[in-house]
Amino acid sequence: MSTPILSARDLHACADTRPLLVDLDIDVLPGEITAAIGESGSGKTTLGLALQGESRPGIALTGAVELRGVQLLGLPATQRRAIRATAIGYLPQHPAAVLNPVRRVGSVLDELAAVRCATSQERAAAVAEALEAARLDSAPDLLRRYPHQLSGGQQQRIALAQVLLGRPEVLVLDEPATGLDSITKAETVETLTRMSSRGTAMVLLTHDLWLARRLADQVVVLQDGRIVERGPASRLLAAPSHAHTRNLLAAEPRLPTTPRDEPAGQTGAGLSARGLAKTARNGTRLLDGIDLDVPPGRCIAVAGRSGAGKTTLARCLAGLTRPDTGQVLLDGVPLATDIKRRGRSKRTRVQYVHQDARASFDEFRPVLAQVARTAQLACGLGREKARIEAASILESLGLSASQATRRPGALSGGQLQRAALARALLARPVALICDEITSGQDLINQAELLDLLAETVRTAAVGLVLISHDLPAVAAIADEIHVLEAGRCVEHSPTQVLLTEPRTTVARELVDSASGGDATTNSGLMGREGEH
Amino acid sequence: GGGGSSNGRLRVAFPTAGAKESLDPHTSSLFVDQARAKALFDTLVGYADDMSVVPRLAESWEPDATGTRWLIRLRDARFHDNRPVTADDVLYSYRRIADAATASPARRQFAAVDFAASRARSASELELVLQAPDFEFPSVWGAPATEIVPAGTTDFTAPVGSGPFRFSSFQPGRPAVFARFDGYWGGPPTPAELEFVPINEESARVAALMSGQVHYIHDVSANSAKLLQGDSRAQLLAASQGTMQAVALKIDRPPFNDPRLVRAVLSSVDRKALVDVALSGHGQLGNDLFGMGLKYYPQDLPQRGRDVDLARDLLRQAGAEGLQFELLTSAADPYFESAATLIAQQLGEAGMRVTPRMGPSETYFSDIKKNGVAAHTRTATLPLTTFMGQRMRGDAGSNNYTGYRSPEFDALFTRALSTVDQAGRARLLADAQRLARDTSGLVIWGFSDWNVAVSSAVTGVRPAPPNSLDWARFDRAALG
Amino acid sequence: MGLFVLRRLGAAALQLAAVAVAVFALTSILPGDTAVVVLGEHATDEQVTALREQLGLDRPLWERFLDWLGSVVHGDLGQSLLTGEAVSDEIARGFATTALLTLLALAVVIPLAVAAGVTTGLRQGSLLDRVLNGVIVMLNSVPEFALALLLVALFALQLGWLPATAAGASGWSLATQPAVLVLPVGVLVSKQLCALARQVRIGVAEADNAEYAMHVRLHGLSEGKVVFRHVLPNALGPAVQQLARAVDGLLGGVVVVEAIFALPGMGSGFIGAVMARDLPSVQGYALVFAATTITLNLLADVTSRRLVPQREVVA
Amino acid sequence: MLGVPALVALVGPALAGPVRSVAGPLEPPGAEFPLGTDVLGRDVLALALSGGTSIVVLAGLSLLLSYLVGVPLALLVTSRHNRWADGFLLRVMDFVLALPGLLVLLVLAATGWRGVATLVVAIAVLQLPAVVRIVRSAALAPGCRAAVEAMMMQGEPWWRIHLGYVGRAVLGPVLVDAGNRLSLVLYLLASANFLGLGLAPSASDWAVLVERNKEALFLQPLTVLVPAALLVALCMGTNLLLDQSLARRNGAATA
Ligand SMILES: Nc1ncnc2c1ncn2[C@@H]1O[C@H](COP(=O)(O)OP(=O)(O)OP(=O)(O)O)[C@@H](O)[C@H]1O
Ligand SMILES: Nc1ncnc2c1ncn2[C@@H]1O[C@H](COP(=O)(O)OP(=O)(O)OP(=O)(O)O)[C@@H](O)[C@H]1O
Ligand SMILES: [Mg+2]
Ligand SMILES: [Mg+2]
Ligand code: NI
Repeated sequence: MSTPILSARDLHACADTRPLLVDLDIDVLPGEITAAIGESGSGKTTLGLALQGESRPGIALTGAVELRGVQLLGLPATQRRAIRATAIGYLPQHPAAVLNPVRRVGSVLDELAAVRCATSQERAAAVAEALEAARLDSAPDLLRRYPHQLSGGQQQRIALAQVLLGRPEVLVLDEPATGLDSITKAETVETLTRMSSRGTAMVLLTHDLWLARRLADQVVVLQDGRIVERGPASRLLAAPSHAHTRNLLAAEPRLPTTPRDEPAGQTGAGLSARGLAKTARNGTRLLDGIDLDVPPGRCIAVAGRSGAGKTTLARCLAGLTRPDTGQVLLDGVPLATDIKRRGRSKRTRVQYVHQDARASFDEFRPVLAQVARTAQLACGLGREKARIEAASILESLGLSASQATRRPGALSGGQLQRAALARALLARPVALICDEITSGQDLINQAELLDLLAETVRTAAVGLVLISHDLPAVAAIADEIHVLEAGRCVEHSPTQVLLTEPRTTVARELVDSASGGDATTNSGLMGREGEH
Repeated sequence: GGGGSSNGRLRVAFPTAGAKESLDPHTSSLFVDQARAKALFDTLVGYADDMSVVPRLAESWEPDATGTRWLIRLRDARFHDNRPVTADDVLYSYRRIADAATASPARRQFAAVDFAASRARSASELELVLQAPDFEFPSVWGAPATEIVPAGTTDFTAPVGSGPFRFSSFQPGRPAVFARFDGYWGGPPTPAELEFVPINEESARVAALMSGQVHYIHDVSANSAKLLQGDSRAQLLAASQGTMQAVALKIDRPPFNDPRLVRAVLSSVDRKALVDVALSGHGQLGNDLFGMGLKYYPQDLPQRGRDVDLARDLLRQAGAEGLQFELLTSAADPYFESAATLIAQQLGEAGMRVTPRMGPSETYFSDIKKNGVAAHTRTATLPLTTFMGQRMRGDAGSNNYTGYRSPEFDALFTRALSTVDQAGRARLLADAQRLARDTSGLVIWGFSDWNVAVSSAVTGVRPAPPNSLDWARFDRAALG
Repeated sequence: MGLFVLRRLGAAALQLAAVAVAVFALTSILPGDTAVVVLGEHATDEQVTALREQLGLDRPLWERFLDWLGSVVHGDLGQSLLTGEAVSDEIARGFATTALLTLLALAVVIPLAVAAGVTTGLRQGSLLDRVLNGVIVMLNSVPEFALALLLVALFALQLGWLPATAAGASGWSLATQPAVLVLPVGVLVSKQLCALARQVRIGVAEADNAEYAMHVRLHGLSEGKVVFRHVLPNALGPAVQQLARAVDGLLGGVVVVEAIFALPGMGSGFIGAVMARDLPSVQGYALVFAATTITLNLLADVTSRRLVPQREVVA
Repeated sequence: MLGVPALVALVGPALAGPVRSVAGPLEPPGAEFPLGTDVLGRDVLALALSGGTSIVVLAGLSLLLSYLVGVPLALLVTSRHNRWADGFLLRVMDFVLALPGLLVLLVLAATGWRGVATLVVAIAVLQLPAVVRIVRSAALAPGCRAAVEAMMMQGEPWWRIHLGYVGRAVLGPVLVDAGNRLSLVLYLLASANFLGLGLAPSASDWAVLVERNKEALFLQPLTVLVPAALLVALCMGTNLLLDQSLARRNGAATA
């Protein structure tokens, strides 16, 4: 076998005295895909950074990391950067943060292409290739947008395209599929496989077993910073030997097959939307005549491909984006379309959990304090009481007190998502809108989290809107699924009906790609993108 | 730079007032206007350093016995367009000055002239008739803004005069260039060209002089004077007793309608300290009289000194211990502010509480005519009789800053003017001044030097007090 | 954006009108009037009254204002009370000098501020940062006149390299004597540099820590491109506003520099007009100043909006 | 750096001798007057010692005033609760900015508003629009972060969001601006004095001293340079101190 291009020995990461990574040895070979799987908070992101010789502030790295025989750890930052710049491509877990908010995505791509390509034709070709590989159509309109004008999945794919532009020898991909719907995900897998077969080494950091199964040659399983098991993907994922791995695999959801009983919500109560429409400044139709009812005690799922308008709809409901026409009603009474014009008590009635959970936290204050603040404001609890309340709900979501008292920067992606959910739950909302909250969770956490949500919906009579492109996950608790396509609701039916007899192509594709897995890749759907 | 010297262009720097400037000699009140007028025009007489008159366009003159009818003979001089200067030109000029529509600063001085009776006897002989006797009348002919212009002139954009330089170019607030007038009655001037360069900031003028950008600078502060004295590139020309520095106490209103309080102020001012500090020693002690060193100035009076005890006594007598008033001052004159601070301190030592108050400089002198009870003021060199007639006489109106109204003074002054005998006149004028010194409310604490400077290459310019003939006179200047 | 600009232009017209009224009112509150100033120290009351009548100063204030407004609406700023010259001509003359100084100063100060801000911002806390910052702050806090005089003393009087003053030159013709402009521009730059450079610095320091900067750096983008294309655009918000203030200050006339170097610009022109209570001129200057201020604010705001495109979402 | 002027401003007045005219003007440094005398014959050392308090207090007050009003105002305007009112407020600010400050000060002087308090308020008001604009431009980006939306949904009152969260994000530009504005205000205070506003021309205030002794720059440099150096030290000290605290804050944030 060839020599490893990137290898880590005795890798140790410590925050204060707490170990985040313990005695890690990893070799990354050219043309091989190594997947590190593990539950949320197990140290995947920390590992990904460490393999580049980096660490988040407050974390100390020891051990050795060699890139093509050059020792990365211990080098001064500028030198280290220079060495790894051309060799390693890194797709971080929160791609939104790496996109420059004031630059059009196309011009940045062009600029990055210029690092390697001299002429403008070469550049254009390289950009087109990268976009193609990242499954983004190179529509000129898309390239002229600013990052905030892209959907979460589009941002992720732009970031991926940036990474691919560099034609690195090693790719470190941290949760590359969180923002992608199952169709796009399958297509992306295709690209990555092709790249790896051309000799690119990859490190895949993910909790997504499906992804690992489809992509990885080697798998390491992380638990609390330790490698508990490692081996070839085919063997390990099929027949795990370690208990932890078995747990992880067992939690994988399947589309439910039994129908669920329909609790009848009172009509007119809860959150509802009538005729929501929104057109972007540049003329793109983002939403088009959406009607939605979220009665208390019911869970409505909104599915659709990346860029279909799910987040836009959610933001309109929450009053964060002002629709051009249409109304949002709460218990039959119109709500102001701008949250600033909603009274304080009304604001807390509708809660929205951002797709990018990290961005929704104040980076300077401990997470616990921020979560507790909701309890204080919404329920009028005293400071101490609020803290206790917040700590307990965080605990139930799997966040220990010691984790919660840290600042957002020192939590993992999944942990932040859960904290954001906790914050929204504490407000005791009438309607709760969750935007892709399962995307950052490992399967164990995801199941727990969905249980908790289902529980809340039932006991606290909350109307829940679950936005996700992960049909298996939401199907578990959703009563009804709306399928969005290019800003329009193309189909909505009870969960079971939709899963079994999808009427539209989008719905069918979504169901197919989610249930079978293999079907999509072979079904010749490649190269398609949610049409907008 | 100093390239001007090679082609004989003398560059002189004056502060300007921007668009306010004009070449109309009869409306000019700024120094720069006066200096330009002096270059372009001429007056009947000029003032020597002591403000006695010396003949210019007027070759000679004589009054009749009553002092109301004056016969003036003109010399043979020509305007730039080669016309001779005639009695008609003079009459036209004086009529124009006396006309209210012209708004000339010299108008009041011609108020007593009976133009209906005055006439040109011949081209070179002129008879001016006065309504009241005035044996000091010739000093009016040399006052600023009394230049002779060709009869009929109304437009001064490219004026014609009889002065040593002829007009070349000018725009208000910008440089003015004049060329040598070879037909000048006093002989052709030395510089081929004369350029007036506007530089308002004093430090900029000094720097321009030292770096050779200009050859003459007008108005140098005491501190810069010190600096220039030690520099080989420039030469300081200081005319002592240039400008009277005084505080005007309004004696027509409380508190200074009580003469004891006026005397209290007079005796608590430390004139020596003021001259030393406020004028940096570049000046003379004042003796509460205008015109030190000028003709008719009573030299024999003892110097008034400081007597704080007396001041306290007077205050007590007047029941005004802790007397409180505001002393108006402004940046209109560079010495006012320092002086105000010092005077406030000195009067404080005698038990008065004085607050200096800054006023806007442009309207300062009109503001203090009506407002306040005490204000800094100054007066450039003038013939003594002009000063007494226009600033102290009861009919002087608002120009009498202190509100001094004394029939006794007026009578003495009028008698003096109608006295033929020079010595008798001097005696009467001295009496009038002595009277005013104690009661007029003017605290004349000093006389500041009048400083100009020339580059060391320049010769033919001498120190002279403002308004005198030799002040800002460039026809004899030579670039070495 | 277009609508935004249109709305702002409408507001600008109102603002200009408000400034005109306010300046008119303020100037007439000032004691004294043109007649007093023109006639000088020893004028008599009757002279003043006569001149006042002649200049029309005896008419009621509102009548004069309406007259003035009428002519402004027709594009005429009126005539100076002092000289009878058209106010627009007078302003145009000062404007030439001021504009020249402004352009030169900006041509120096903008690149310098960006360079200094970037250099120090990227190395926050280093020795270089501290030294450079110290110098920049010092240049700013040294009294302007002292700096100017010391420069003149050294470069003009001692070394003789540069002319001490403009001595009579003014307007665009100054461009033919570049040496004259070196020192004044130097002083102006030293005054304006601090605020700009330091705003750039803090912006760069904060934006340089952002992930997107690090990210493109890791893509092998040259440091120059990273800084100028990625860090700076995010760092410039406050600096742009500061730049607007700087240009505003420069165009509004730089009184001390104009005085010390004998450069007759708008600053001295305006002060002269105020001192002379020359209402039409004061109004003219005030209008021009207000118009530049408002235009600059508009430009700065448009730029600010461009620098924060994500604001669109909230709007 | 800040220590020297701060110390002088604090304890100087206690140590200073009389600040009256006691000798000839512009005497060079000597045994009696270690730093010489100024144009009014006052002891420069005594002046320098006693002249810090007023300038520090006055400049501090007017700066404080303008930021205390300006920062919340700007943040309020950025939060855009009421677009019409905010737009109006901004246009009013622009109007104040467009007013010639000189004219305002002159009118104050002419109408008898000569007090120090008036001056402090006037200067603060004249600085206000610029402060508002800077803060607003700095607050634009942080004001539309997801964190702000989250807080809004939490039911945080707007002032807590904007003063707390956004305020923190704009601290950098604001402190930089304040440091810069300090020197502006220092000299503005002194030049207002020449219009007859605020401090007396005879005040021993550092900035007034510098203006007052302008002419003596080359004759007795110490009269200008000593107070000027104290002012420069004050400005540099303040600015560098602000820099340090900002750097420390940033360090703390990333750590
Ligand atoms: N700066 C820090 N100081 C202390 N603890 C930290 C810090 N950064 C991360 N951690 C903790 O280290 C653990 C590992 O974090 P990491 O981000 O690597 O997890 P992850 O495996 O990527 O999880 P996820 O799938 O949720 O993204 C987490 O428990 C996190 O809370
Ligand atoms: N401000 C905007 N201007 C123009 N287009 C926008 C803007 N915001 C969003 N879009 C576009 O609108 C579409 C819908 O975006 P939205 O964020 O709602 O998608 P989404 O369904 O949430 O996708 P994802 O699953 O990737 O998060 C996308 O194609 C996006 O590019
Ligand atoms: Mg992670
Ligand atoms: Mg989305
Ligand atoms: Ni629907």
